[in-house]
Order: sequence, then C-alpha cells, then structure tokens
Amino acid sequence: MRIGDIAAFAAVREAGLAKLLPSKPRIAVGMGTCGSGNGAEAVYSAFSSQIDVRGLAIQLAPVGCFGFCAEEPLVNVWVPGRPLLMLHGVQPSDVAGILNGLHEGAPPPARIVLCKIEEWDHITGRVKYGTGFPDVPNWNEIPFFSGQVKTVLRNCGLINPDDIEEYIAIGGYQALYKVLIDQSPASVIEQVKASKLRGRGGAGYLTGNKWEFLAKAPGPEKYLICNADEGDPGAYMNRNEIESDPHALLEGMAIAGYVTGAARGIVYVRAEYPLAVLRLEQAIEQARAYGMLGTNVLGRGFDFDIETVEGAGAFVCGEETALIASLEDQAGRPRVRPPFPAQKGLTGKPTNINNVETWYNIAPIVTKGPAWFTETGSVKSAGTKVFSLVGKVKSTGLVEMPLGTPISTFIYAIGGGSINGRDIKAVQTGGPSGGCIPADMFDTPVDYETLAQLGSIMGSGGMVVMDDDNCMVDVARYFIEFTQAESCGKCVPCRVGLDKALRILNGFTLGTATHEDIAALDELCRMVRDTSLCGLGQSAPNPVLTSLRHFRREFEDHIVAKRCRAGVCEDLAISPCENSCPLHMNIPRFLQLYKEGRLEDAFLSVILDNPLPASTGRVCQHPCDDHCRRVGLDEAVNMREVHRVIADEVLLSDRFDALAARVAERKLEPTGRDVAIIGAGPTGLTCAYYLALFGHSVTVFDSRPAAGGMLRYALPEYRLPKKVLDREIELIERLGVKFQFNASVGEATTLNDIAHQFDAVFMAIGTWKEAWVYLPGTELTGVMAALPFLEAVSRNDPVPVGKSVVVIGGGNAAIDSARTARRLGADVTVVYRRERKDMPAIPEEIEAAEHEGAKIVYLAAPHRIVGGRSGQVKALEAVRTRPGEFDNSGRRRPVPTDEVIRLDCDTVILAVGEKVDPDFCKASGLVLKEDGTIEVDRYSLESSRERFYAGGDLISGASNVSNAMGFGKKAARNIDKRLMGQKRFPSLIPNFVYGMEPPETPSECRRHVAGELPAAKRVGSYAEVSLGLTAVAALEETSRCLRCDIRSTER
Amino acid sequence: MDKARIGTCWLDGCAGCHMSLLDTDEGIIAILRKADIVFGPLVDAQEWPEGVDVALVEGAVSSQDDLKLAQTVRSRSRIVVALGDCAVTGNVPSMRNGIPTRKLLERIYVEGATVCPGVPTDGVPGLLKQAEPLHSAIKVDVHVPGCPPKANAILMVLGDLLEGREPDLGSKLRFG
Amino acid sequence: MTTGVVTALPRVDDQDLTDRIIGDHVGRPGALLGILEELQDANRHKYLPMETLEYVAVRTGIPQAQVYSVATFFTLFNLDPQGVHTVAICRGTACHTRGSRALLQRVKLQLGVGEAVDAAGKTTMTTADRRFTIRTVACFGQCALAPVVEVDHAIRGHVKEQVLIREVETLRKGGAR
Amino acid sequence: MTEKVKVRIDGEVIAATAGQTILEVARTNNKYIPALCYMEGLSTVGACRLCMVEVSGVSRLLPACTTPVQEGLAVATTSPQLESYRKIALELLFAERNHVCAVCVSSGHCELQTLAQEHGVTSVRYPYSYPRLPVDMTHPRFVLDHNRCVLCSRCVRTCAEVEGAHVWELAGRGIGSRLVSELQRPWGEATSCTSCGKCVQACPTGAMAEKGWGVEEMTKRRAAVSRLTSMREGE
Repeated sequence: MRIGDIAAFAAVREAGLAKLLPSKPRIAVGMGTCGSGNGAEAVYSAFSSQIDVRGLAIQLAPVGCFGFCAEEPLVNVWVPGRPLLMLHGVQPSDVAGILNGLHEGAPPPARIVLCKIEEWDHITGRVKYGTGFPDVPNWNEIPFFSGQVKTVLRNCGLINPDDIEEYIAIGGYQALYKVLIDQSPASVIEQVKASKLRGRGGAGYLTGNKWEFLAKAPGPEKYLICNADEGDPGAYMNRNEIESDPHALLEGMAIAGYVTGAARGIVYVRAEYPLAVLRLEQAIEQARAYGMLGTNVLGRGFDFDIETVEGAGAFVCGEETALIASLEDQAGRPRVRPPFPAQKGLTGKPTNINNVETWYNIAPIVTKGPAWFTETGSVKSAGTKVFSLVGKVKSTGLVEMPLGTPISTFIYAIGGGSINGRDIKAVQTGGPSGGCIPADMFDTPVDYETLAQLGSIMGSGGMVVMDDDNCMVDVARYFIEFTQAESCGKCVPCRVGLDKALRILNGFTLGTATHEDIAALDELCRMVRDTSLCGLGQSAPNPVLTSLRHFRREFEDHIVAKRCRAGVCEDLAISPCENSCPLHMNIPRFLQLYKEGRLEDAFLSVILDNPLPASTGRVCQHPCDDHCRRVGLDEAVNMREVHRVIADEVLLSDRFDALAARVAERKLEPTGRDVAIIGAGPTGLTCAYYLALFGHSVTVFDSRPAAGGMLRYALPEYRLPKKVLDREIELIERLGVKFQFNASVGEATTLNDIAHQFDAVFMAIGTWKEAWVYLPGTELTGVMAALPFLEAVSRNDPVPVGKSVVVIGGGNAAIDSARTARRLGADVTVVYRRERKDMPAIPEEIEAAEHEGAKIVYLAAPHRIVGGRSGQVKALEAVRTRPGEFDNSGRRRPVPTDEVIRLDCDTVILAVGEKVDPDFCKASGLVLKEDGTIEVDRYSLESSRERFYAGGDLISGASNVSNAMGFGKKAARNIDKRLMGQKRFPSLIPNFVYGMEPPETPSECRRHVAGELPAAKRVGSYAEVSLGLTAVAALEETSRCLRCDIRSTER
Repeated sequence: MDKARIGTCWLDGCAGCHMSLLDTDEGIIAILRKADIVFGPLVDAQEWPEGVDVALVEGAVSSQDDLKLAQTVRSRSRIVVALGDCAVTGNVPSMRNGIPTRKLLERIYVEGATVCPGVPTDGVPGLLKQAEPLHSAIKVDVHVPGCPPKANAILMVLGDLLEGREPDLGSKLRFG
Repeated sequence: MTTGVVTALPRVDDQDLTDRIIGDHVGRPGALLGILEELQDANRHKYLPMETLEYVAVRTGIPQAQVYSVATFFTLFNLDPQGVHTVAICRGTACHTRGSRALLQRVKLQLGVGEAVDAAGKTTMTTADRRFTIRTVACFGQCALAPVVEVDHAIRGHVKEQVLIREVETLRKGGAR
Repeated sequence: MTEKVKVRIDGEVIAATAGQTILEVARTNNKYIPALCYMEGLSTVGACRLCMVEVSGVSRLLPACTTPVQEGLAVATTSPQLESYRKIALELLFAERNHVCAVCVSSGHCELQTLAQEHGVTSVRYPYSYPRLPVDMTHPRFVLDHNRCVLCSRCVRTCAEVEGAHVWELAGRGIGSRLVSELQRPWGEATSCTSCGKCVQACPTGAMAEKGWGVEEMTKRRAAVSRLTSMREGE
C-alpha cells in the first residue's frame, strides 16, 4: 500500500476514483458533528439497513459537511452519468422513497432536493458527475451558495474523510509529490510569499514570511504546529474542516515540513471536538500506511511525522506562546515575545504555528500557482476565508467567500436576512477579540485592514448576526465575561482590568451605572488593550470599545432611561411584554387581576397605564406578541385582545360612571400650573390625561372639530368604531381637560402667544401631509391622497370615488384606503413596488383586504397616470420591477424592468407616505431636523426651546398609535417632573395586591383569536370587522400567561 | 470677608484621624483665622449645618446611619474630603466584608455575649452588607490617605483648600 | 484543604492502567495534558483525585505544584467528582444571542443547584445528591444549531426551555441509573 | 559576544550591551522605571506591566523588563499616558485583594505601597472585590497571607530557579489565580519546602512574612536573593 513511485500513486488514485464514482449509484450522508446533531446517524443507518435488506447495489459512504448547517442532514445521491443531487433536511422516513426512486431511475422527491452538481473543481483535480435534471438548480444558484468560492472547503461534504484513497482520487497529495520531486524548498517559500497568503487564525501575518524565518532558523530540530484549538465562541470552521477533509491539513503540513526543514508536526486540537480528533488520528494512521508521513515520505528520502495533542479547554491557548507552554507540561500562560517561537519555541527549538485553515490553502497554491491564488480576494487580502455565519439570519452555516466581500452580501444574499422579521442591527466579527459593526456599515468589505479600521478584527471568521432583540450592552458584557473567565491571570491589566470592566458593565445591566462609568470603562478598556501581555488581553476590550463607539446610545439608555430596549437586561423591566410595550403597560398585572375576577381593578390597572385601551385594544401593532415567552411553548398570549375586553366591559357598559369616578380619585392635588397641548390626537390626549391626573390645568388645541386625531379621521369605522373612542375621550374630559377645537395653532394663535399663557407646552400634531410623489398625471381629476380620502369618509363627506380604484403604496394608509374604497363599492387594486414581505402594513390587515376582494399587484412601480380628454383619470401605468441588491434595511431594492403594465381605473389614491407639516412652528425658534420633525432631547422630550416639549409623529415621523401614546405618557412624566421638581408618577398608581405565585401548570390551551365578521358581510358595511374575544376566551388567555414578572426567589 | 466653614465627622473608624487633626497643635490656630469649625465631635451642634465649605469625613461607610450622614454631608458641603485610609480605602472596617453580616452580628452578640445573648433589633443602626470607602457612597473631591494621615498633611490640605488651591499631597502621600 | 472526596485508594489494576497511561505519554509534547485527560476519563466519577495528581507528579518528575497548576488551569479537568447526569449548556456567542443564559438559569432553578467553588477556585454546579452536574461550555462549535445543550453527551440543537425542562425532569424521575 | 550599542533613554545617550533589557540598562544608569514583578537574579515574566515604556518607531507600548536594547533604540520612560496607565494598574492591584496597609507587617517596606505613593495614587476608582482569602500560618517560621499577594510570581521563581525546590506555583486562572504550594497543601506540610525563606525575602509585599514581627516591622533582604544568583553566575 505504501506509495513509493508514480505508478503506485496512479494505482491508488484509480482505486479511489472507483469509490468516488463507482459503476453503481452512490449515496453519501453528511456526517459532521452538526449533521449528527441533526439526526444524520439515524439517516445513515436507515440507508444502511434498507440497502442490506433489499440487497441493492448501492454504495453508501459517510462524508463531511457541505456547510449548509441550517438544512442538515444533507445527503448526496449520485447515479452514474447523472449530476450529483444534494438533498436537504433528510429524515429516516425519506430513505425508502429515495431508494425506490433510485431503482426506477427517478430523482428523489422534489421536496428534499436542494440542488445538483454536474462537475466539481477540487482544485487539485476535477470530478465530472454527469448531466441532467434540468429542473433542479445548480448548487451555486441556491442563494446560500451563490458567490461562494470553495478553496479551503473544496473537498468538504463530497469525499469520505475516513478514506485516504478518495482524497488521493481528487488529486490529493499530488502537491506534496510535486514539491518533493522537482521543487526546492526556497522556491516553494517564494510561491507561498507570492500568493500573499495570510494567517487565517486572526492576526493575518504573511505565511510565507513566517515559513522563511523557520527555514532560516539554525538547528536540525524544528517544529510545525497546527493550531486547531478553535476557541472563539461562534466559530466552528476548523472543526468542520478537520472532520470533513483531514488529509488536506496533513498534506499542507508535510509540504511545510519539507520546505522549512522541520521533521515533526503537532496538531493541537480541542478535546471538545472528539469527532475531529478521531478522524484526524485515523487520517494520520492512513497517511503513514500510504507513505505520506513517517520516514522516507513517498520514497523521496524526506522524513516527517505528525502527532495530535488535545487541548483541555483554555481559550488563551490559541495564543501561540500559551499553546507552547501547555505542550511543555505547564499551564497555558503566554510568555513575552521576543524571543519569538521561530527563534525559541517548543522546548526552546524553532517553531512555526499556523491556524488550521492556513494549511488548507497550501496544496492549492502549490498546484495552481500564486497568480491563480491572488486572482481571488482583495489586493491586500488574497484568497478566500471561511466564515461561520450564525445568529439571527435565516440560513446559517459555513460560508467561504473571497476576501473583500461586503458584509451585506453575507447577511442578506447568503444568510437570507432576518430570521424573524426583526431589524438586523449589527454583526459581530472576530469573536471575543472582535467587535460589533452596525447595520449602516454593512457595505464594509470583509478584509483584515477594513475590519481593523472599524475596531473589529477578522479573527478566525466568526460572524454572529444580531437583531433588535440583542442588547449591545449585554453583548459587550457577555464577551468581557468570557474573556475575563478565560484570562490566564498572568498580567495585571487582563487579570484585574477585565474583572473590573465586567463589574462596571454589570452596573449597566442592573441600571445602577452613571455617566462617569462610561468614561471609566472607556479608559480602563484602553489601558487593558494597550498594556496587556498577549493578544487575549490586547483584544479583549474590542467588543466594549466598538460598542461604545457604535452603540453609545444603548449604554445611555441603560443609564438615563433605565431601559433596555431589547429587553435582555431583565432587571430593567417588569416582563418582556411590558418592556416591549410603548406605553409600558404592566401586562401581567392586568391579566392576573382579570383572572382573579376583579374586573374593576383590572380596568383601573389598564386605564392608569393607557388612557385609550379600547382603541389600542383594536389597532395596536402589539409588539408584546413578539416578545412573549409563551412563544417558546406554542403561541403568544393574546394580550391586546384581553385588554380590549377589559376596556369594553367597562367603557361600553353602565359601570362607566363608577369607574370614571375611581379614576378621578387618583387625581393629585391641583397644582395651579397651566399646560397647553397642541394636537388632540392619541399623543396629545395621552399627555393631557396624565397631566390632568397630576393636578395640572390642561388645555388642548386642535384644528379639527373633535378630538382623536388619526384615530377619528384616518382609521376607518370598521376598524375602530367612533362610539368607543368617544367614551375614552369622555373619561379624559371628566378629569378636567379643556379642549379648544377648530383652533389652528400657527394661524390665529401663534406658539409665542401660547408660551405667554402657559407654564409648559406640549406639541403633538400628526403627519397629515401626503408625501406627494413625482408622478406625471397627479393633477388629473380622480387623483387623491389617502388621508384626505379617509378623513372625508369618516366625516361622511361626499367622496368622488369611481368604480375602479388603484391605490399606490404598501403601508397601513394604503390598505385602509383600499378596504374603505371596497366598502364604497369600487373595484380596488393596490400597486406596490416591492414584495409582499416588505410591506409595512399589518399582515392581518393585508389579508383582510384580500378577503374583501382587493387585488394587490406586487413588484410594480407606478410610472404615470394616464388621463382622458376630460382631464379624468383613465389608467395607471406601472413598470414591473424585480428584486435587486439588498439595501441596509435588508430589503431588496426594486429594480425596474422593461415590462410596463396598464391598469384601467378612474380613481388613483396615493398612499406613499405621510409627513409632518411643520408650518405651525414657524418663527417659534424651534430647531427642526431635515425631514421637518422637531429636534428634542431623547430622554426628556424637551425641544430646543425651554418648556416646549414635543412627541409623537412630530418627532418620530409617521409611526403608529401606541408609539405615539408612549411619547405622550413620557412627555407628561417629564413635564410634571420639570414643573414640580420631583418624580411623582408612581404616586398615581394604587398599590394593587394580586397573586404573585407562578402558575403551577399554565393553561395548555392554544392562543384564542378574535372572531371576525365574514368577508361577505363586510363589503358595503362599516360594521366593526373584529368581534373581539369572548369573556370566556379572555379568561382562558389570562391563564396562559407564564408570569415572567415573577422572579425566582433566589434573586 | 466671611470666614470659611469647616465641618468634620466620623463614620466607621477609630477617631485616629481626628486625633491627628488635634495633633496639628498650634497649626490649627492659623486655620481658625480663616475658618470656623461648625460641626465635629468637639462642636456643640446636633445636625450637620447647611453651607459647609470643607467637610472632613473620617471612617468607612458601614451602616445605614453612616450612609445617611454621608449623604447629608454631601448635600450640604462644597468640598468633601475623605480623611484617612478608612474613608479612602475602607481599611480595617472593610476586613469584615467577606463575612455575611448575620454571622458577624451573631458572633458578637450571641456567641460572644455573656449576658442576654441576642442580636439587637433596635437602637443600633442596620449594618450595610459591606463597609466601603466614602467615594462608593457619595462623590468625594479630595482623598487624604494615611492611618492616620499625618498632622502636617492635614494642615497642608486644609491650607490649600482654604486658599482655593487643589491640594497635592506629594511626598506626604502615604497609605497605612 | 481539598474538597475532593477520596473514595478509595487506587487499586492495583488502576495503578497498572495509570502506569500505562503515563508511560504512553512521557517524553512527548503535551505529555501532562494527555496523561491527565486519560486519567480523568478512566476515573469512574470523571475527576482527578489528589492522590492521582501526586502519583503523576512522582512518576513524571514534574513538580507537584506544576501538576496542580495545570490541573486547575484547564476547564476540562475536574477536581471534584461529577454528577451521574451532565447537562452542559453552551455559552458561545450564537447561543447567547439566542437565549442560552435563560436556559442555564432555568435548569439551575429546576435542579436547585447553586454555584459552588471547588478546591481550585473553579465554579462547579453539582446537585447535593451528585445526580446532576450542570456545566457551561465556552462553545461546542455547533453555532448553527444555537442554542445548544448537551445532555449526557448527546447534543441537542435549537433547544427550547420547556423541552429541556421536560427532558431533565425525565432523567430526574428515572431514579438511579 | 558583548556587542556595545548606544541607546537613548529620555533623551540621554547611554552605552549598553546588546542583549541587555531596557530595564537593566535604565537601572544601571540610575534611570527610574517602575516595576513590581521584576527582580534582579530571576527570570523575567513581564506580568505587572508597570515597566511599560514608549519606544520611538513602535506604535505599541513595550515592557522594559523583557525588551532587549539594540543600536539606536530611543525610549521614553514616562509620559502622561504611561503615568495614567501605571496608576490604573496600581489601583487594579489594590482593588483586587484586601491590602490593608494599616495592619501590615510590611507597611513602610512594601513595594506596592511605595509605588502607589510614588505615582500619586490617592484612592482607588474601581470597585473593590473584597475576596475572602485565607492566611496560611501552618509553617513554623513563615506566614502566607493571600490577601496581600499580587501574583508577581517572584516567590515561585525564587523557589524554582534559586532554591531549586519548586514548591510554589500559580494555580487556577484569571481573577481566581492563587499561589499554591505543591498540591495546595498547607505550607507547613509541603514536603519539598526546605524552609530556606528565600521566597519570603523575594516577596514585594506583606503576603509572605516571617513570624514574630509587628506592623511595619518586617523588612526584606531582597538583595541577598539577587546576590546569590550573581555569585553563582561567577562559578
């Protein structure tokens, strides 16, 4: 078996090819650790036993992992002459179907077919599988693989890692042979230098230069070490490389042994990777048996052998001097350099250490030459790099891309974007030594220099995607907790400095930190970075320093507002639902009170948290659902509908008077202070309500004849019946709030006039101005904007809507307009330029519109409105679009195509976005932002003018009702604090006593949803569509709550 | 010109720093030309007065009462000086910090008592979990370590502060 | 000084095994790591009793203090006996961002385990009855399956809180194994 | 063998021998660079990071105790940044354990205390850890107080390199690192200890002391340990 000449080599190669491409079908199961973790072993044994039982002529083999971890288990099926088919998500139950199909020459069920490979470039050799299956996409047509260049991973998932002959079959060990036969060590080093290959372990030092040092170092005894102590949490490419293709590592090391004069190689591999250790040891045995390692390698008189050492769990041993110390029977504490390992390494002998992935690039460079290698990648960073793409993206796995690829490509094109529809806000690269890069920098190319400029590093290639649910303070804390625990303890800055940094960061998550702590943390982290002994300490502060740089606001939120928006820092919230609620309603409290049968207390709890509960109970976008822990069990508790039931049971019944009186009892003593509020929309009403409770005298100005703002004039009756809103406003009036209607501030009365009469002013007008798009034909009769249309309908004014309406836009105003136009008897088509999943409107509303017969045309951008002779709209012309590149919002940019569609119509409703009209605050001295919104302090909501506060859409741009009300509530607290000099909000809330025992067994019932009026009954009627929950269903919902507000007694 | 107002107080400590203050001998006379001592163990005032210019605080913050007094001192004084190692580092009082307070109290009032064993519940201020340096409880402007700080160090610091200079202890700086 | 409970002195066959393990490694790079790893693996309670460390020091000529230093430096080594069942929760980045801390807290609460510090200052979490040991692992390298938990050496991906609790409860009710 | 080089320390040109460290050159020329883990006669570990200096042309700070000099090297031993970092390092050491100078036998003769005074540390800005640490009184002549240990490893090196007994090591890791004798045996029971006491003399603080001394009474004879190695080198 020992290969000593070219003939023997060729013979083994033939034998290997006969296994890789046998004369019978071959089935290969991906058996990496990740495959096994997903059930690949069961799949393999199912194949094995069925092939046996049926006596099929099929070759079964284990292979490594092809990298698409999210789709495991992966299975390759090949029939001679046909392409290799890659199957995904294969279950043992699929096995029979696959084998049946194979026998009859048919492909496996389409459901599990992922892609095909007709020909594969192993770089050291090519394999032609065959052609056919025109309907199956090629592997690189799958988004996850598109753009990937498999150099390091060239063999992973395709050959059997347990069989050296398959490796030789695809050209393995040819590079070693070539080097031994006709290349001088110096010329090989020159090639590696010319390839500009940089160490893939993180520091990015040029590999060729390192080899040269070792080659020049004197003495017969030298060591080569492969660092496979992959300890970066979030990175696992080395594990997969060794598990899937161990021989490529051995070949790379043997080549280096020859050119540097080292006779011994050591692979230092994590003991936590048992499968990698096993496969590596098997591979070493085989390589020795075939004459690739040991004495007289390939009969060329060269001696080189490799052994493995298992690392015992110390991240710091990724540092080369620490690794060497641990090989010398000492604790893994790094040593100072100089002397460098190339001078004095293991047992004082010259030593070279390279990361696993670096070695995988050697054979391709030797085979194809340095020029081929530098074709890929960026100028300074040649070649490819394997990244582990994990975290909050849809498609996770190992991704090998040319260096210099922008981050956005990884996250959106390959990763498929957000896993759950939340906004992606950052990516963490380089593990605990790296940093967080914010979403607005996702066009950054991934290479050594650019990442370093942003304060991060490439590291070993971890890429962890974070979304809105990740708190960046917590992430920084997490990494410091990690490095603090992994610090060897030798040098003072790392040992004590990280411990103190962790204590300071803990203060942030507990809400006890101060502004001084930010400065102290920053200074301490710089000191640790600049004075630590080794790379661990020098880079450990990176996650904190980058977070402070890019996400400082989150740190400030924890200090000033004592809020963790992501809801991760539990000590800053009552429960996840409360934290996500813009009004911060104590949701578990009202659920429990209602559960205890205390409707009045439940109502009081609700109304003191939220003055418009019946309205929000109908139209809130319920962010609480997304954060409910019950989702881990089945579905979220339907909190919105329960508070609607509680509100309706009181507001719309004869209990109203009694309860209104109980609310009025909460009023604090009159203060004699006067506050003006401009705008009687949800923001202004909320602020007025709380200020009245605080005992201030409140006057609300509004240009319309009644209160409610968007709730009254933009939300259609079928979503929010006005009698409900009227009741809520009545309650606010009973607290003494005065209204001045038809009073347009900025015209008869100016802001300055108001300033003279009041102690504080709160501005809260809505976004009523349509962002009129530039579109030829908007002057035609029959073109109107969505909000005036909805307002006219709500006021029962005559509306000139024809028989056939086109609505342009994809937001809630567009859908409301469409549904309202349907009720007016028109045929309705909504035209939207992106895809459905990109629509900002509430999904349930879109669905309801469709049920009611509205048509929606996606991927069409309006081009012009066509008019007839009379100046009346005749049609809308739109250009078909296709999804293009990803923008930083993670949505694909619509790219126009040549195709134009024409929709005949007589009315066009524009709903492409609403803006603030800031005319009213002219000459008031208020500082405005570019988009016309008012600039305020984000914590107090005070504007640039003292005692002038602003909130709602006026500062955020068009948003939703609950967000707007949240601003109103926050403004009221701050105005009161300013006027009275103390925090008085807690005194408004009575001390509710209610059950604080966690439910023994929460109800196993599934989520109840509100009943709806049948679609057929809706068209032509303004009756409320949603029927709400029944009292019984609401009670059941309260029993589904897991009571996250109750903390364990240990705390 | 009005005379400056100096106050001194003593949290969890041994009074040694106050003894050192007395050790300033006739040096104190120069100080008293520029300032009045308006609060301290030898001053007949029951409550820390408003409008103190320089507050000398000895001792670690160890009990509820210490904390309250420290906060009062802070709110009514312009410059707060942590005087001595206990106020600066926690020093000897902080040597109890690794031990739970319940155990400490039982050791003294139960195991160590010959008559009426039992941890008192009223009449004594509640012990904080740990005895901590003054700056962990309130903002401190000047630290003067030493156990106790030497009399001439105290004199120099007071002199500088009354002259409106930022004191630099230089060679007079010393722990222990 | 040690809290490691000595169950019995090494038996003769244990000693043979120990000698063989030491003999296999001595003189090679990483010898001490290899010896300690194999000895711990061979121990019924998966730990390194003090007399084992002393024996290794004597046989290898490595100073006792150095053996102890290595045994306490690496997280793989235990100086205390381990529970019958092991629940290892990955605290890698991907797992953290997908909620592994909540899993850890939940299981600790479920098993009523507080954190203790062993002889070497390492945090250990073993139930009083030595039935369960909870460990955290820096990263299993299974990040695509986050959050990952290993229960008795079987790795579970995409673990949900309720599912994990049920599984641990089943083990707990399973009685002595 | 002994190649002569010229280096610049704080602007002053100084003749040195290639292979000497910056710290050695500075000390022989009465230039002050603070250090805690360094001790003449022992191997260098570069652990305390107090001796970090600025070297022109090098963007990173370098430890003077392990960086060899070469021709033309220009060193700044102090700068506002270095001073600020040294102060932080000293404060970190104070906050790590329970250094109660007032009741220490080495007070007045303690290198940590002296460094703090020299660098104008008047208070510690970081939260104290207050770890609960034992005092080992088992040895008949000596005492080991972990509360005052700064983990400089001078005792470890003295014992291993000068006495050749290797009784001591640092065990554990990170903030949990502790000095241990043998397998964490009480010092008095350590069979390899020769009771020579050199570790005690090498200790920069009051962590290791002879029994029988009161507060401020214990002075150390560090030079004796250093002299021993230099005498042996002459062998």
